[in-house]
Amino acid sequence: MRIDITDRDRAFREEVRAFIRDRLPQDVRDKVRDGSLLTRDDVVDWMRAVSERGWMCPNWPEAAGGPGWTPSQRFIFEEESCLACAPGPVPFGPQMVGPVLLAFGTEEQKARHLPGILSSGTIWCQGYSEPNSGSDLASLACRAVRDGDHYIVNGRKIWTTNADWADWCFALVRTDSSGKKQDGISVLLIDMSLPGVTVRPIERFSRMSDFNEVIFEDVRVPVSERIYDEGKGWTCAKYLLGHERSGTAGVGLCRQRLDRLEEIDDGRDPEFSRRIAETGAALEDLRWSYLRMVAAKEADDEIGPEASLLKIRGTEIQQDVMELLMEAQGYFAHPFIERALARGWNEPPVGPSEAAGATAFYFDWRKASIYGGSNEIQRNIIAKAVLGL
Amino acid sequence: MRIDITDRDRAFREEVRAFIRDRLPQDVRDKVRDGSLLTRDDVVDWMRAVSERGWMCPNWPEAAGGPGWTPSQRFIFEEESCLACAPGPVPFGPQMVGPVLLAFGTEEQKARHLPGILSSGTIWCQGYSEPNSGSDLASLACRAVRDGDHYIVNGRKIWTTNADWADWCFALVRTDSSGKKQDGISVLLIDMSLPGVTVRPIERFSRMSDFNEVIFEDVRVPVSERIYDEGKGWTCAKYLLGHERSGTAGVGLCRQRLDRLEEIDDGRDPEFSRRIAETGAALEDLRWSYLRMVAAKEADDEIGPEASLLKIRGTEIQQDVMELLMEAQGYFAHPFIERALARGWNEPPVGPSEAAGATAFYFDWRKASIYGGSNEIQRNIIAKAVLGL
Amino acid sequence: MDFDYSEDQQLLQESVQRFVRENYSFEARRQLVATEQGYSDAHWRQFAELGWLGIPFPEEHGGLGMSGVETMVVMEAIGSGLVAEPYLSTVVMGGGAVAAAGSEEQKAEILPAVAEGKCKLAFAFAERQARYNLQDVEMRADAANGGYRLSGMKSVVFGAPTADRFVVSARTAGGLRDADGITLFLVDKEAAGLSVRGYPTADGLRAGEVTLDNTPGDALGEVDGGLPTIEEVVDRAIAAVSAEAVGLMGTLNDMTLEYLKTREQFGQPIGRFQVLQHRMVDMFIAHEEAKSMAMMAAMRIDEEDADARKKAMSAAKVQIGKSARFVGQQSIQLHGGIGMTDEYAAGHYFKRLTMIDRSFGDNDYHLRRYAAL
Amino acid sequence: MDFDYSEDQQLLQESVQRFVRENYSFEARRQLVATEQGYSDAHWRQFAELGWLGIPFPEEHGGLGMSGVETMVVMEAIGSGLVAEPYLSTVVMGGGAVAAAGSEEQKAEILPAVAEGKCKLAFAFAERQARYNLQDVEMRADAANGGYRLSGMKSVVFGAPTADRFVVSARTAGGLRDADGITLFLVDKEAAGLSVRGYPTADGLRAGEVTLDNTPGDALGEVDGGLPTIEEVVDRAIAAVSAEAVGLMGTLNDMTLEYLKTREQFGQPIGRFQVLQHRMVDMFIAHEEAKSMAMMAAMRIDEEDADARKKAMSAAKVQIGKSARFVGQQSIQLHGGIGMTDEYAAGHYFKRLTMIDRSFGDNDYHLRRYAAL
Repeated sequence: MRIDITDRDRAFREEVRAFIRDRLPQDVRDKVRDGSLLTRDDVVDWMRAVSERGWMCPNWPEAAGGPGWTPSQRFIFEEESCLACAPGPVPFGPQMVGPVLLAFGTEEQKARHLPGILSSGTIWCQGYSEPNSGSDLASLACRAVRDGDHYIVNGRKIWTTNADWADWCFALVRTDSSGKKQDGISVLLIDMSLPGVTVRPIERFSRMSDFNEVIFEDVRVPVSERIYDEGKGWTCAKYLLGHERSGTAGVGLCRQRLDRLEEIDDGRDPEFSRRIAETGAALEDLRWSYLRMVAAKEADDEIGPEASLLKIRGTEIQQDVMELLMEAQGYFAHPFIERALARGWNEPPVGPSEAAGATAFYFDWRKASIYGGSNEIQRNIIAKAVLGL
Repeated sequence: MRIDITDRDRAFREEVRAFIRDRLPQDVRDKVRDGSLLTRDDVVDWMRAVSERGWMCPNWPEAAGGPGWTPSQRFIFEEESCLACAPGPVPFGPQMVGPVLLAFGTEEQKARHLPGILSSGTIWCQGYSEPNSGSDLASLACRAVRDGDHYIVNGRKIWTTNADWADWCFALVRTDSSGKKQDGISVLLIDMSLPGVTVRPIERFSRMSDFNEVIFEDVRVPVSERIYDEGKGWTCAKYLLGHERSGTAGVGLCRQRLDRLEEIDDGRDPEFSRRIAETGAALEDLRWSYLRMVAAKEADDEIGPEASLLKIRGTEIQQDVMELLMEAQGYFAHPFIERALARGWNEPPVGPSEAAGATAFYFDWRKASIYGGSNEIQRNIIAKAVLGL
Repeated sequence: MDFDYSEDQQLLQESVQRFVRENYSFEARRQLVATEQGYSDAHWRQFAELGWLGIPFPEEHGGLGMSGVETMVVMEAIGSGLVAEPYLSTVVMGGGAVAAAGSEEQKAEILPAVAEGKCKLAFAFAERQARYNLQDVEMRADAANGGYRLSGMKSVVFGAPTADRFVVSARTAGGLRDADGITLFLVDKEAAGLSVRGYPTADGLRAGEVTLDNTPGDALGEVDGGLPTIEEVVDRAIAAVSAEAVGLMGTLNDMTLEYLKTREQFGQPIGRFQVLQHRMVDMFIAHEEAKSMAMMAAMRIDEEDADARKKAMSAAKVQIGKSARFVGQQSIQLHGGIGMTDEYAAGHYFKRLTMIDRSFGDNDYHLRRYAAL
Repeated sequence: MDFDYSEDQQLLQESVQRFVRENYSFEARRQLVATEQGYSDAHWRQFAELGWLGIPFPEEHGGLGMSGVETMVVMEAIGSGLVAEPYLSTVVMGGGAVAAAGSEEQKAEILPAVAEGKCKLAFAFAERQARYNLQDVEMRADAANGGYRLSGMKSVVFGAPTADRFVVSARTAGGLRDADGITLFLVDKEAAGLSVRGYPTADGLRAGEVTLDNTPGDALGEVDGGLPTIEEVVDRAIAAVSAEAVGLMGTLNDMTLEYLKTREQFGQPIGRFQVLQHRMVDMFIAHEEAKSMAMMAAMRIDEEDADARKKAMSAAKVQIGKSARFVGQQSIQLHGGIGMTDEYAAGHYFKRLTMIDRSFGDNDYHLRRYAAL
């Protein structure tokens, strides 16, 4: 057991910093720092720059197009990206669909879909939740009925992040209703440009909007886009949920926001400084838990129920950080000029520059403990899988 | 709705203060203030003084020997008693057995037992929990088998507070095992001096000891000591649990301890001062909740599930106060000279005078969220009775 | 002690609750706050007709001469329906300042107009650098030609866009953050050099930045001695929003409990899961604790001893804030995805609760004040 | 980064765990701490034979020259069995001070004796008025006849009753709470004017008040420059008790989980109740978080940059303290009445966890230090 910061890691960190410095536009960086809304172009242009460098899919095996990084390098890249206020990628392709394709896809499917993910030419979303299937995901009802070489898909997906930006959707559908609810679920890759696919944004009370409703009406999806066996989709779904939960637990994002908080804090309220420190210590703990449980593992090690722990603590700390940032604004937490968060608004801000988005982000981040399996569901998973309760 | 501090209340408060000043021995007051252990005589002598004044049973109707106080007066008496560091009475007689006798007892039973409670000539304990019946109280197994004019009682009661001091025990026993577990429970009043009654102290890890195990071996209890109908004891038990939970939620005790904390606090650690203030504000809230839910009610109003709320918040705040008092000692939370808590120890203390007991009290007070129906059970009660969940 | 409403208080409560029931469906409220003005003139006229705009003012000035308890009754109902009219800024704060510090002439001129719904007020006390410190006043007022001229800026003035008159705190003597040397002024919205930059607030209400540039103002109350009035007015606001928060939490808890009983997952209502039951119990407890403190605040806001009043209001603000935060956050959590949407009411109640917590001093501020008194 | 134990570290771990398994049943521990001395000389000899008493010392002074990780391995096992021998006071703290600041002569004299089990040490740094402030030193040391004479009192000195030598901090220059002017001294237990008032601590261990009255002492390390060594030693203690706390929490969680699975109420194991399941999950998380910080502390305690080390140890202490408090309190709560009894082990683990939280700076202290660095 030892900390092992090699010269190679140091050099790599410099390389990442230089890359971001050279390639990340200043206006995008400013938006991320101030919490303004990003456009699809802001995000996708940056993803393409990362792809060009060959760094889009750090968790993939080198043979599949991954960069062949050590665990430390993967962590360094993520940390530096956050600290430099780079946009987070749309994660569904590189972090979710890719690994599932690598594990369960046919050679044809891999050949068809992996290149687009690696190049960021294709943006993905994930069709999981439905109006009546939230925590109880396996009760999903979206139907896919076989018709020759196609499935005819009908149903509604909800809370679909980035569906309005996406080219393809990784969807769980029901191909059989006769048995146990987990059986009879299949995975389909659905081209979002097919006839019958409708995307409707769902406004959040935070007035930020990347949730969508996706409606499938008689959408004809080729059978060749089914991953793994018919009725075995739950296996893929569980595999993917593990990958989704692991993420980076938001360590870099929180560190960047806490750095900003420390800048803002004038020390006039010692209790506020103490709470920043308290959150900093908790984040340090999360960082080491992440290093211990994820980063120190090899790329193909399975992440177990520890992922649930990181999801719980990660989202709790993220929410604490967002709350501190809002509280730091004092009365300037009140003004909310929706247009001020969008591109092209150039009136002088009301209050400090970070105040414009702080409250909306606080509100919005309440989603973090709900989505990707609510924190209550994560605790159920640990109770069962780790503690045997 | 109005605050209504009448001259009569002011005069009453003075009267209570004068009474305590005149009658409470200084050494007993010091022990309570420093958290030293009290002897049976310390407590019972004080109870007798209060009884002589006619104030032992403030919640009883005047006709039954209560002092005929208004709700404000009851509250004032309790508050002043705590603030003056008077010992709390052994509550089982005046607060529990008395009300149950008044509600369910025969005239003979009242005539036999109420005078001893009013005069504090008889001290009571409560035989409820058993080794296998904690939260699930109704599963109790202690058997009472009818034999002519007697029941023959066999079984074990556990966590029986003050059993070592008590003359009588108010016990739940099983008279029938054939039906639903709540049916078949009866209430017996058991003379602790009867043959076959054994009391064994249970040491707590805090090294304070007023828990006991009570063992009944072929104890012959006259049938005339059964309260209410055979098999209807659960009705009395539920009635009594309500009364037990209401108490005073420890408002006066916490106020007295917080006053001490404010004296100790030198302000060098602003965060510590802040936590004292935070607990003070929470206590103020509890005090008003108590006034609103209990003290403002007439003596014979039934206290509903609000009692669970007061029990939950009361014990949480008590535990916070005990923890602050321990933390205030810094390194002097460590020394633990068990003899220093008992009468007759006269070596110089290690550290500040209140340090000797602060840690033991912190440890000991963890019981508060367990006994009298754990706080988890109280939440179940509110969920069911108030929220209909 | 008496925690029951008098007959008059009950009638008032029924009347305000009826108004909310009949006018403040969530959909109606959404449409209202989406308008430019953000509230309804018709509602305001109705408030005037029902006498609510004169509740705390003396009868000789067109008011009802009622106590903090009646204000609590109104504010709780306002909270329960997320009412958007500027009652707090006009009646409680602006009107409270005039009633507390105004000369007989000023009271006679302004309070009846407020009570009749003809004049709206805003209390402009906060400044950008001040955070929650009421003594941190940079707005200057200079004596000129027997009057005063004010210059400076006030931030996040609730109700500013539609206020007819402003009560403005300014420094007439002393240094930054001195307790002495602050004076309150009445400033007309049409006064020279006054400009308002209005905006919506995160909870859908309206506020604004108020800039004064050599603007004439009439002193309200003692020159150099305005701080005690500011403190009193802010304390009145605390008592009022405490009651409002109780109303908000009441609706939010009802909504959440209903959701727990009807939303099914894993083949049963989610309210069958013990973890969610206990969470709901803690939300119930938080609401009950808030009620106790709102009642305490209502009964003690008219207290003469300013230190006792301040300590009581600080305790109330701290406890209300804790309850509001917990109930707000957990109501969203228990609703899951639907709770995050704009078309569902819960998020809007959560937003107003959050903004109350961000007003008139936060938890840290009031714990310090509580500890110091 | 590498979070796996080396082969040697694994062997060490197995050896300490075996010792605990074979010698530290809860009943054996109860009897041991009830004796006058409170621990076993035989165990101490065994520690010496197995090399554990020399783990952090240089090989040339009879030690094993190992890092913070090996100390972690030993301390975690010590925690898991509530081991009562004064390893922390002698090896980590007293030995740590000599190794950090001693002259070659002092090291050669003392460290081999410690490693062989022939000499026990105690680190006397805390004073009554000081709370957790390491600079608040009133103990005086005056130069006299080419040496020093110490007078004053040290409070709550862990391991004092059976220490052979004391490392004592005293003021040789500067005013109360000055960083400069503090010097460490070696003082023999037989030295004139030294007296120890020993007592048990709340966790069943032993400590004492140490009074010096014109007592001769040898300077250890730089005169007037002792503070950095004190800070280093206290940081080493923090890393050590962090590992100990992880061991304590591990046993406590195992015990509680087992209880949840076996205790039946309402016709089923209480571990079937979701509220208790989630509580246990949070205890599991608290333990895992503590593990992460204990490992971090072990890997960073030997860091050369003192500020970075201090900041890291403060973060560890804060997080370990939070975890310890939660796991300790909740393990008692979940056990119910049985958890309150003296004959059940849980309370004793809770007590030790609580006392760790009360040592070497509490949460407030370390958050301030963390924020300031």
